[in-house]
Amino acid sequence: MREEHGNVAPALVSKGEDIGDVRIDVPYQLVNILETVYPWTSGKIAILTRRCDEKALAELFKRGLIDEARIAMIGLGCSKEQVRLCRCEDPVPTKVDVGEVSAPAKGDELEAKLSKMSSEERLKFWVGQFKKCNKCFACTSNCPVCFCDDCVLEERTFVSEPGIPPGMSFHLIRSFHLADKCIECGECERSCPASIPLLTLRKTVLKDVKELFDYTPGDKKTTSPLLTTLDDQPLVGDECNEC
Amino acid sequence: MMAEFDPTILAFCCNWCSYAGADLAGVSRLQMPPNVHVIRVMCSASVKPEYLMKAVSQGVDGVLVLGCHIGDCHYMTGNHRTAKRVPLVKKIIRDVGIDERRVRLDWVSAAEGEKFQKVITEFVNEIKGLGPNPLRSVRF
Amino acid sequence: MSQRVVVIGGGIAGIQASLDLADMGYEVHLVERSPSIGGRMAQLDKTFPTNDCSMCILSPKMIMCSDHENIKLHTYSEIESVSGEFPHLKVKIKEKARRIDINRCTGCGDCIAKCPVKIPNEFEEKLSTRKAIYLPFPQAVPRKVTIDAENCRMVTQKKCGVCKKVCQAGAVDFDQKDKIVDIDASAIIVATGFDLSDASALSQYGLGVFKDVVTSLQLERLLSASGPTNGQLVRPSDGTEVKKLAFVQCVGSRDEKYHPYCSSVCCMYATKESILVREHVPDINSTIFYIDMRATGKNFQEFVTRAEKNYGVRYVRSRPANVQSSSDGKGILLTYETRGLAGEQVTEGFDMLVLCPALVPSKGATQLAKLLKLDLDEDKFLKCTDLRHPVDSSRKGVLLCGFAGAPMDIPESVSQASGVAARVAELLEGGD
Amino acid sequence: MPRVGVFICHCGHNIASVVDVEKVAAYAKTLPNVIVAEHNLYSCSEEGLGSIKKSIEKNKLDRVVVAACTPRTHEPLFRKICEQAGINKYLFEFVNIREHVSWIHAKEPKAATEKAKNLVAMGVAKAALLEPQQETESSVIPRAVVIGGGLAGLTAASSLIAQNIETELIEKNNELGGILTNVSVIGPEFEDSKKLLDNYAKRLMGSPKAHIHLNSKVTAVKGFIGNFEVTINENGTEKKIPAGAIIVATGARELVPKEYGFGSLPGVITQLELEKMLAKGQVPKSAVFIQCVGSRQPGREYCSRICCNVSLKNALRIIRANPKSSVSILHRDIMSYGTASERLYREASEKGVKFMRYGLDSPAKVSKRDGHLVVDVYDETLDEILGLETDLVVLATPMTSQEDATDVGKLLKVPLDKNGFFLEAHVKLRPVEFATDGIFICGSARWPSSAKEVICQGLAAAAKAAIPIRRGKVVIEAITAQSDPEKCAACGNCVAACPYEAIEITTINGKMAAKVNEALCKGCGACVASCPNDAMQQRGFTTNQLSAMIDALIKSTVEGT
Repeated sequence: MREEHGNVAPALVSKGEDIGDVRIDVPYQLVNILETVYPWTSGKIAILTRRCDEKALAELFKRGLIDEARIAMIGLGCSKEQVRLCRCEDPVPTKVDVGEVSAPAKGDELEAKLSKMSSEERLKFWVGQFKKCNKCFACTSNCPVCFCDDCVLEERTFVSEPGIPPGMSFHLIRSFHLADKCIECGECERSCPASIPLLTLRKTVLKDVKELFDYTPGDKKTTSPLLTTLDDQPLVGDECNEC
Repeated sequence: MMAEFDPTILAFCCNWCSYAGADLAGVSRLQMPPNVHVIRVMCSASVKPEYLMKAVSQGVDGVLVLGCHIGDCHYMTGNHRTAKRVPLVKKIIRDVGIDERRVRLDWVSAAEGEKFQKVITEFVNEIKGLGPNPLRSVRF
Repeated sequence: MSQRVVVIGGGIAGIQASLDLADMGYEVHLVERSPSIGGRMAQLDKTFPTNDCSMCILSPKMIMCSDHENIKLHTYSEIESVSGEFPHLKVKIKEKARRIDINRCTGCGDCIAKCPVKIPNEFEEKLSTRKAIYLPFPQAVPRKVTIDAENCRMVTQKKCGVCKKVCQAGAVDFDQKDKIVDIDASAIIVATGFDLSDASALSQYGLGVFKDVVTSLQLERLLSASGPTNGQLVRPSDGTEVKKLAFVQCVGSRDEKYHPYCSSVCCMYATKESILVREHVPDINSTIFYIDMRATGKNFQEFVTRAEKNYGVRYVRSRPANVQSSSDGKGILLTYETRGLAGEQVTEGFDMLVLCPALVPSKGATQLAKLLKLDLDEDKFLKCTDLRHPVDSSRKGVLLCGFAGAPMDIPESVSQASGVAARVAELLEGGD
Repeated sequence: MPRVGVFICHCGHNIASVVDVEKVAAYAKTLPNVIVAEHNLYSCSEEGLGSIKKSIEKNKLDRVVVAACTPRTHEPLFRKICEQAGINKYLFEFVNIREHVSWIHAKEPKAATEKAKNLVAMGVAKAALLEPQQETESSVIPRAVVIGGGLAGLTAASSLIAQNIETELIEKNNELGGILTNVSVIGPEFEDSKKLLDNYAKRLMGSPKAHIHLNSKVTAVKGFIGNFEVTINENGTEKKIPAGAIIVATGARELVPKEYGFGSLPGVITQLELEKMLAKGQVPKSAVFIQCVGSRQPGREYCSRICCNVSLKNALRIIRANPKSSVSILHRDIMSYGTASERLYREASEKGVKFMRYGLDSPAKVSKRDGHLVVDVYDETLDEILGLETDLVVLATPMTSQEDATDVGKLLKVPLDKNGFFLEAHVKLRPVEFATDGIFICGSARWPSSAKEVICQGLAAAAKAAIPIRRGKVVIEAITAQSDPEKCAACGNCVAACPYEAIEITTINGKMAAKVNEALCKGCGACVASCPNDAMQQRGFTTNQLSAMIDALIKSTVEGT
């Protein structure tokens, strides 16, 4: 990272070149690096990785979408303030090269509040939120684990409402798509111009996945339960059989 | 007086077991409520979660996914995938405040005409109990 | 012109042989005595050791048979005569009069609903009734009704005719006559399967005397969701739920007085049924009385262990001596000897007794063997003369597969059925 | 614009007595793209079919919807009529208003009619989006490869040759015959095994279609049904064999026992060692057979099916050779299933073979006392331990899978069961097939089997392998999956979801994307549901077709109210 004109952007440094005054203390959207740097270079790339970036990369490695050999990770510990903003319960990277070691947050207050609501109230809340959506696709384009070029949600196959806001299915389908790979980085929520609490929705679904399959995305060794059979990986609880 | 709520229900049936089970229910003249509309697919594993999300979002009152019993799948392990996808769909719709009972997964074999009748009847009654899909009246 | 093969018997062996031969390009004429193909397997609820639903796996094969461009079904038909020598066999098939125009019948069943005659239902092992105009079972192939001339009032007494009145398709034809079809065949396959021997001949077990004594095939129907009780397992004498069930193995088999051989499949189907009853009545206790527990197939021993450990099935090595009625006439009392030095006679009460009778070559198979001039072995099964060609009968060009040759389970029958197709191809391609 | 014709069947009064077919037809006419909607008394009758055909021609229809009974039985019939009228048969859609409507809502004619209308609307919506499909045909190399030259492989190969099919037989040893080279008499038929093997040799050697590769091992397998390439290493030389079908007949082997002093006490031998002795004419004066050595016990639970019958056969050979010899069989259950084996059991009992049952908890003990082998066994009837003095103790151990079964399985991508035997496609109805098309299994590699069973299975595998070769082509129903490389993000979900390993991620037009091998695809659609970007589609069940059905249902119900 290098600071130029008051902005921080990835810096390309060739071998032997003086790396100069690079900044290694600021996180940068992983998706931008993966989209703007990775495909256009062939060498190894050093990336500042928060814990969530690390997990996002793990999800991409195991799908063969990013070559692990080409990535060097510089572990970046998030600040207390960042942890609070992300309600992050897993903030410390495997190796902290830069930044601080912060204590994890204690869950998401809104998520807790919603889970205690009646379904009518919850529906009212989410409908209210989703009505703000103007289908700008900032959530998908800033997501590090959303890897499709064109999103199916741009089409009318499953989201048939013609205008803005899109119907409920837009958000439900996106929730399902991310269920086994979301690493709670919060980019969707941060980039949402309508301030829909998307990270809360993500966290809620991840809880379900944990409960159903005892699985949390972010580990490159474990396969998503949605990609295995019952024989490969018996389900936790009895939810699997006949609901 | 308001007419009794007449739910609209969609069912995905796999070609080899549950569609055949539905046929057997028909051949055996087993009577059941007329709310369920069957879409035939080759395997319950081909039912995209997107269909369930779409149907529920657009106001369908209940969606059934019916497949072969575990172990009986014509495609060996197709229904294993269904067994994991549908419970997750249920959780996700519950998370946004839609009753998860509006989506149901069950297994009906080609010999289980009775079971088909039972599942349909139970499901229709359950959905009637839940009332109309609240999203019917929501216009985005 | 493609060569023709006549397959006799529309059970799973005959179906598989027909499908393989048809896929090889031969013209197959599948002759089945009853109104529908399917055979014994159609009557089974589930199959061991996977407890796969029997009809679910069989029905697609039946439909494939009727849809196959190279297969001609002759149901409700019998072999009238066979002359000539391989590879120029002349087969006369008698298509018995169904008294139904099968090109018109749609299988709707209106006629069945209106027919006033009720007779015991063979498919349901006489546990329920059917009409004189009937479909043997809902998944029948072809899905065409048949008038049972022996019991039809119009045929026997010229009274009634209600089926004709209600049939909108105009398919009923009381005057239809038997039809003889001549086929020039290159080869014949006999796949006539098995029947249950008459277990009432062993009077000590009380079949036909005590209501609560049934055969294993009757139990199979009682367990079937589409069976006479819709899958409810109740005591025939009073309709109460069965809590204690006993199976007796080798009823008339491994017994020199009746049938000296082993029927090969009873140990396993009794084990399967004892597991299945648990799904119907969770706290039921089953006991299997046996001589040797023959669990020789893939996953069979494991299946038996599972029955014992997980389903509480009690295996008792003993051949029960006799059955008596209990004092209140409900259920039965079974007397048997316990093992070991201290062996003693014990009498135990059960709600229901299931007999596993010797399985014998199907009715008419012996007569068919005579007609085809085939040798039988000492157990009355069709004789295979040479281990090198285990599907060859004693007559060249006439082959056999499945239970007609010896007792065997479904996978062995299916293997033989495919094997017989290869053997026919060998012979017709000029092999020895 | 598609031109859809809708044909509603009365099915006599089966449908018409409940569903108001005229109303349904009138409604169908109002649906988008519908040019004509008619109703027939019996659509499937010759008259009905004729009128459909006429209407197709007259109205220049290019899509047909029939609302009648179930597609499971009647779809082929209506598809045929479409073809006869010049429409691709995949442009036909079936709506079931009998089994799914009139028969199950007999007392609610109004609701049933409404439901039939909805279903017709759904069918029409799908039909409008149907596309003509060509069934894929692929050619078949007219050659079979049989792996294993034991009884199963020999039977399969000799049957294929007798059917005039070029066959390559691959045997890892330097002679054919497998386990039978050590067995002189085959039971329960008491057939001379040499005669049997010679007969096969004659058939194979005499045919220019047979190619025997001894000292050969399969090292690689590529391809799919009709187009395999099998690489073998024959005496150190690599050869590539193109083949249309492959038969696995690699057999099984006798378990070498650890129990009962085997290896340390002379005179304690395995069944196969006894076979070799008997083949040489060495007949013991006395013998004790111990059954289930190393099987039907925790750790190796299965019964290996043939050992009891082999012991019965050999006990009888000893006793027939010398009626005064003393032979005992210690067993847990005698597995002489069927007719011929049970006859052996009876004959053995009659001729004085002693049968003693032992329990898993009271196994026999073998020891040497005063220069004699002694077997101590608990007799249940006498409730005491008997000491049987004997020349020979024969341990009947189970057949186990071959050492290289796992390797062969990996090369062919076919599964093994928990005991290391090959796992067939379906234990009941597809005993000699693998789930992978074009690869077949027979003999004791699948499960220990008697000679007669092995021969039948060998023939069966030959029949299955012959079918595609004789037809010369493989036709694949047009319901296979297809991936749109433009949309595909190469995430690999579909690869993981496919039960048939039919999908791979590969480079298409310079882009990584999923590619379906149609020859392997069975059309289940599991990949479709796993694809996040809708790049994967199943022909005949595309997502836009099914979504259109959902939309149609919503339009005619939810939005209609």
